Amino acid sequence: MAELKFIEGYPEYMRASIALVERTRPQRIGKLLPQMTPQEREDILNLCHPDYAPGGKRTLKMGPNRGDLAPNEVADLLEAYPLIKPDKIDLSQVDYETDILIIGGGLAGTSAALLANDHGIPAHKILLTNKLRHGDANSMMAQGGTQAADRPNDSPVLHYIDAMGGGHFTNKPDVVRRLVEDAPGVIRWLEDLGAIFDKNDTGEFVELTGGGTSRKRMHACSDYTGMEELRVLRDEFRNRKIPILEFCPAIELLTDEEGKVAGAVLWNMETDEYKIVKSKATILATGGFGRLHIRGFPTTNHYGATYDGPVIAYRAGARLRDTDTVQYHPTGAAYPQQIIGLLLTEKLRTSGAQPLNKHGEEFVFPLEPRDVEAASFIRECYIRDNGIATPTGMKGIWLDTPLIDMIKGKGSTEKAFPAMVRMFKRFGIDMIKDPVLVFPTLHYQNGGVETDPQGATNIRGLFVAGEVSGGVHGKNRLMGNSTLDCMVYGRRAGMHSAEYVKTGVKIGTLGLRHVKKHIRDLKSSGIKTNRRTPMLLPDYRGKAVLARTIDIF
Amino acid sequence: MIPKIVLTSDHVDFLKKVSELSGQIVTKCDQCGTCSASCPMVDGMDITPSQMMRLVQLGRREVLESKAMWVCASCFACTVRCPRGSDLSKVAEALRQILLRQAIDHIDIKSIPEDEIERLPQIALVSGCRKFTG
Amino acid sequence: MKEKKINVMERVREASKAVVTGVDDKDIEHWVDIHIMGKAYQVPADLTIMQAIEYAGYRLMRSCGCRAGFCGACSTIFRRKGEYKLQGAMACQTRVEDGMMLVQIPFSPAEKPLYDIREEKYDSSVLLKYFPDVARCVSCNTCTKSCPQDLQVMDYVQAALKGDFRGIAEGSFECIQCGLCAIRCPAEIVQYHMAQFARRMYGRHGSKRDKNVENRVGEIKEGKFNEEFDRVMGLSVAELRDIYTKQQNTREVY
Amino acid sequence: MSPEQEKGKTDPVDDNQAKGTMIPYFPGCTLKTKAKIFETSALRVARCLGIDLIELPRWNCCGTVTSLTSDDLIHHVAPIRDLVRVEDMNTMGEIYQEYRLVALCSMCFHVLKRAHLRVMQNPGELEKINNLMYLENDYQGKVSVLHFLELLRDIGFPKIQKTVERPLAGLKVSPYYGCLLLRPKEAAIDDPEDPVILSHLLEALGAEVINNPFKTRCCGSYQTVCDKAAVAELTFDILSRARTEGADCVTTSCPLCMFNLADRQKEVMEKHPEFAPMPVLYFTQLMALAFGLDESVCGFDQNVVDPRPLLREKGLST
Repeated sequence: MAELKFIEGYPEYMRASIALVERTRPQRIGKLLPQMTPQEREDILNLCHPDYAPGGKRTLKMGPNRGDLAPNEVADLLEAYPLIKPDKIDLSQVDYETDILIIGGGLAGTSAALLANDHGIPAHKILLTNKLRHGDANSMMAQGGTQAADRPNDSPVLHYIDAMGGGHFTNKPDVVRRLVEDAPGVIRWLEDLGAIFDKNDTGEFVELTGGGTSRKRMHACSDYTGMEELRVLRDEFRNRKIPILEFCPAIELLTDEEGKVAGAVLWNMETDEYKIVKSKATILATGGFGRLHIRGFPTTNHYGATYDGPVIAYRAGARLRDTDTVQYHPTGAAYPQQIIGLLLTEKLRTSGAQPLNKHGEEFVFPLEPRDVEAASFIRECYIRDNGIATPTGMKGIWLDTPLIDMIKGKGSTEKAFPAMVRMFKRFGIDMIKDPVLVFPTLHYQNGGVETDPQGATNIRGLFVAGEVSGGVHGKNRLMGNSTLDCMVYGRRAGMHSAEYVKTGVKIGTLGLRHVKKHIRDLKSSGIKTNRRTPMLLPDYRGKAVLARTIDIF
Repeated sequence: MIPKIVLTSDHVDFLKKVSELSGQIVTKCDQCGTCSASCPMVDGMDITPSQMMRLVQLGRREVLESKAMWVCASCFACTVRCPRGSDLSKVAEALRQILLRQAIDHIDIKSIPEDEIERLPQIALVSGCRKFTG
Repeated sequence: MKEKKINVMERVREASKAVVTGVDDKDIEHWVDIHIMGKAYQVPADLTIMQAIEYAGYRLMRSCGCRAGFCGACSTIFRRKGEYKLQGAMACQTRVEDGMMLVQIPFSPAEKPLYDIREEKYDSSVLLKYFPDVARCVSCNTCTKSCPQDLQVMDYVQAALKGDFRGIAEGSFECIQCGLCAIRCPAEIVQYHMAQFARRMYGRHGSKRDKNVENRVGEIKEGKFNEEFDRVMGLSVAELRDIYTKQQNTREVY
Repeated sequence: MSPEQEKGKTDPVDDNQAKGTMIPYFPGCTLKTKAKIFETSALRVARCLGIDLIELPRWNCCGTVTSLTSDDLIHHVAPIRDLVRVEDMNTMGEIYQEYRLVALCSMCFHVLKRAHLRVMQNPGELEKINNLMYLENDYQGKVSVLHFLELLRDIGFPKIQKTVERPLAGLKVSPYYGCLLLRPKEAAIDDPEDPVILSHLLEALGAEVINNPFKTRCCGSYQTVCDKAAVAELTFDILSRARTEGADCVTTSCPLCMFNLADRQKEVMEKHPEFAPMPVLYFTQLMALAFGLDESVCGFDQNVVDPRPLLREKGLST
């Protein structure tokens, strides 16, 4: 193959298509295709959304959700052997005894710790444990914003209806109601703690809409929303001297004779030793599963998004929900290859960027719910063959970002999307001048451990918050509801676990009976597997190296 | 009897080092004492500025154990008055730097009481850091 | 039609496999030589530093986080071939180059002062109270030169000396707290901790508050929406879908 | 990020007023924090004299003290970077052919001026500094660093006298120079042993000048960080002598002298209970008073030792 010639970051051959985009641009400003009808939406989902396309899922053969559908990659992890041999773990020596154990240090876990502390649990009776560093979480990468219906023309009820509709009415209504009712309070809480949101001169929030969001209620901190929220909460957490363990993922939950969750087995990844935590309540806030690369999709998720939480909770008897759906974000980067899959926030589209095919034509309303938008991109690329091919063989859709400056004024892209502009600049592309290439990317775990309005699960002593939970978003989440979910349910789980502890919980003998049962069930269900889970981290080592690794130490 | 002054090679090395760092010909000093008489801080010093100069002339490293250079406020009174044209403030700075460059700080800014640090103006803290920390 | 769908998913899988399952040598045309902590490796030219380290066979635990330039875990310092300048970058956001010598900096040791943001006085003296080290800045600009986010770090440190909270907040807003500035600062200042404090101070005490959210919190507390919630939550899915569709059709756009 | 004004925004000059001669001006950290009255009063009196002091863009802390060893360059980078900004202002058209840089704080003046002198005498050092600051333009050496008092002297004390609306008649003021305006000689604005510039200014303002033999004696400077007792003794000596000579108050041009002479009176009184507090004022405050500017510009409420009872007694304040 001849050496590719590049012009301002793009291979020469793509420039022809960019010229078409530029040609149609003046006519497109302010003109959008109409939204799809509910029927059209359903049709396109069935046609080419990865969730609906056959071959990707199977029925769970064991556990509380036996009979439910789940993606193969998820089922593989749920129906696998534990990392530990239950009998080899010495439970008589407890390393940490605490009131509340929080597993996961993203927005949900951190919020939970703060609220547990606010509700009477002293800092030293809380323990937060984290697989990587505190703050290594999908929350950190949330760009778009946090929804809260606070404007006079909006109401929590409208927010409720949007969230239910976006989730195809499969969400748990009482859980959604708390989500939307707590939302303004969460924003005010963050402001109190010193988070800096985008505001106008009078101190009023600058708010935008999102896909499937009928009013402007997205509160953003440029495109570093999650980072600003999480670093503020983390700083507050550190000020309160709440104990924390980093690089110590939970690899199994512990239960007592009554089946209550009573702590966890942690694994210090750096020293290879296990630690036993005994706690009266446990909050699971482990996040999502992007790194499973379901159906081979690249992902926006951070390195540790490997579904550990549901895997260990499932063994302890926790019921999952909506395991069959996965959220693909319509606009992951498709070019250049170094950033494939990384998130290009939906806020780009709410700010005016339009998706276009290789002819520079619009083919979909830019702000359909995420699943519908993603499906239409896939259709355009692979069924209608109107995608733009990249040198590595991917196909993508143009996202016409130069429109943002044209609509909102010169300089507004740079002001509102510093992270995006910076990322493309690092690879030689100027997204203010040129469109960027996108393709759906694995983004969010819609379902998870079923929660109730208190953040409680079907197992006593086990609470959940954030992406690991199921029920809030039903089968599809709206933009700006994930950071919100993390904080609303992080706070709720923190608060209610504190109340639960204060009722005088007595933990019996620590045990791994549920893990032994899981092993028995695995065998009796006839599942053939050598896999051991939780997965903890993906492996991206080169194939040549992997072929020749030996384990000596 | 006049005692004999012996300069070992270590003494010479130290004299050279201070001379280089300060850029001053330390041996020019004829011990007239004008610097000591002009120094507003001399009351707080264990040795006077002219004694400090003498010790340096003799290459005596013990001068580094004295307080004098830390009490110096770099007011340059000695500088403008020295009849031999020596800049004593540069010699004091050289002595401070010899210690500071060995990572021996004279003050620990983190140990200044909070209420005092809130009172101090920026200018005091910045100059204190420059002169007393390496 | 059904067959076409399967085909689509297979094609998607095939197209993204390099970033999903690791690089396969047979697909690579261009290679570069790099030095990871002094050891030479040949890696595909099209990778980020992080992907190259993984390709070389390292399974990362430290020095790897979001893989998208937000979390600051993968701080890396390197020199290019023939260059004396020491560069700082995020491994996940920087392409490897032939002859690059690199090492990752997994952690920046720096104690964070403890404070209660709600109680602090919004005054310049508070910055020096918690961060007296700022007074040691010599304006050498090394921090700015080492910032992988291209922030004007020195300018915001200087803003701290001037007691300008807003200047710090704006100058440091995109800080990912990777610690490269603090690691390289000859005055041993911990810029990112100071900036975190100053941003919170500015957010809490220096900027105007939004009134709508305050009102709405009150309304919710008073139960203003309870009746409507009860009504909407009592509807069948079909009825709710109807309302939803109408609501979507009257949506605000830009 | 919201663009609204921060509380207590410090630029005190009303932009609606006519522009005079624009001269770059270096405030220094303390004038932006603990010595805001110095800046406020100076900018306003300058305007009364037809001068607009334009704050140097992106200025950084000068370092407050000059590094004195022969081999150290890094501590001269800060002041040279500031001087580069002055040259940048000219090339970017913010000002035209104006290479004067005015400082108010004695320490900033001293450091900026000595850095300029040093690199001018040592081109090799300048080259090294320019190399280290490779992201900036090279320093061409065009800047002339002035203390505000020098600028006033250039304007002419008779002109200043004409601007006076409320002569400070009967106010006995002892000028205090401290060290860094006068020493060493190459960076001095006046005779190191017998300076007169402040006396001339005060006379122009109509005040009665009280000579204090300690007017050039050090206040203890940065020793205030680690030995406040020693500094308090110096303050006691300087102020007691001023009082013996008949002064009502002392005036200074340095925020560190101000801190040591004024704030440290607390420590003086702990040691010497008989000591009566004495007001210490920036010379620009007295100028503002004499120019008939509003008391909010004079900022007397912000002086540690309140000068208002004294000023009322002298019929200079209501």
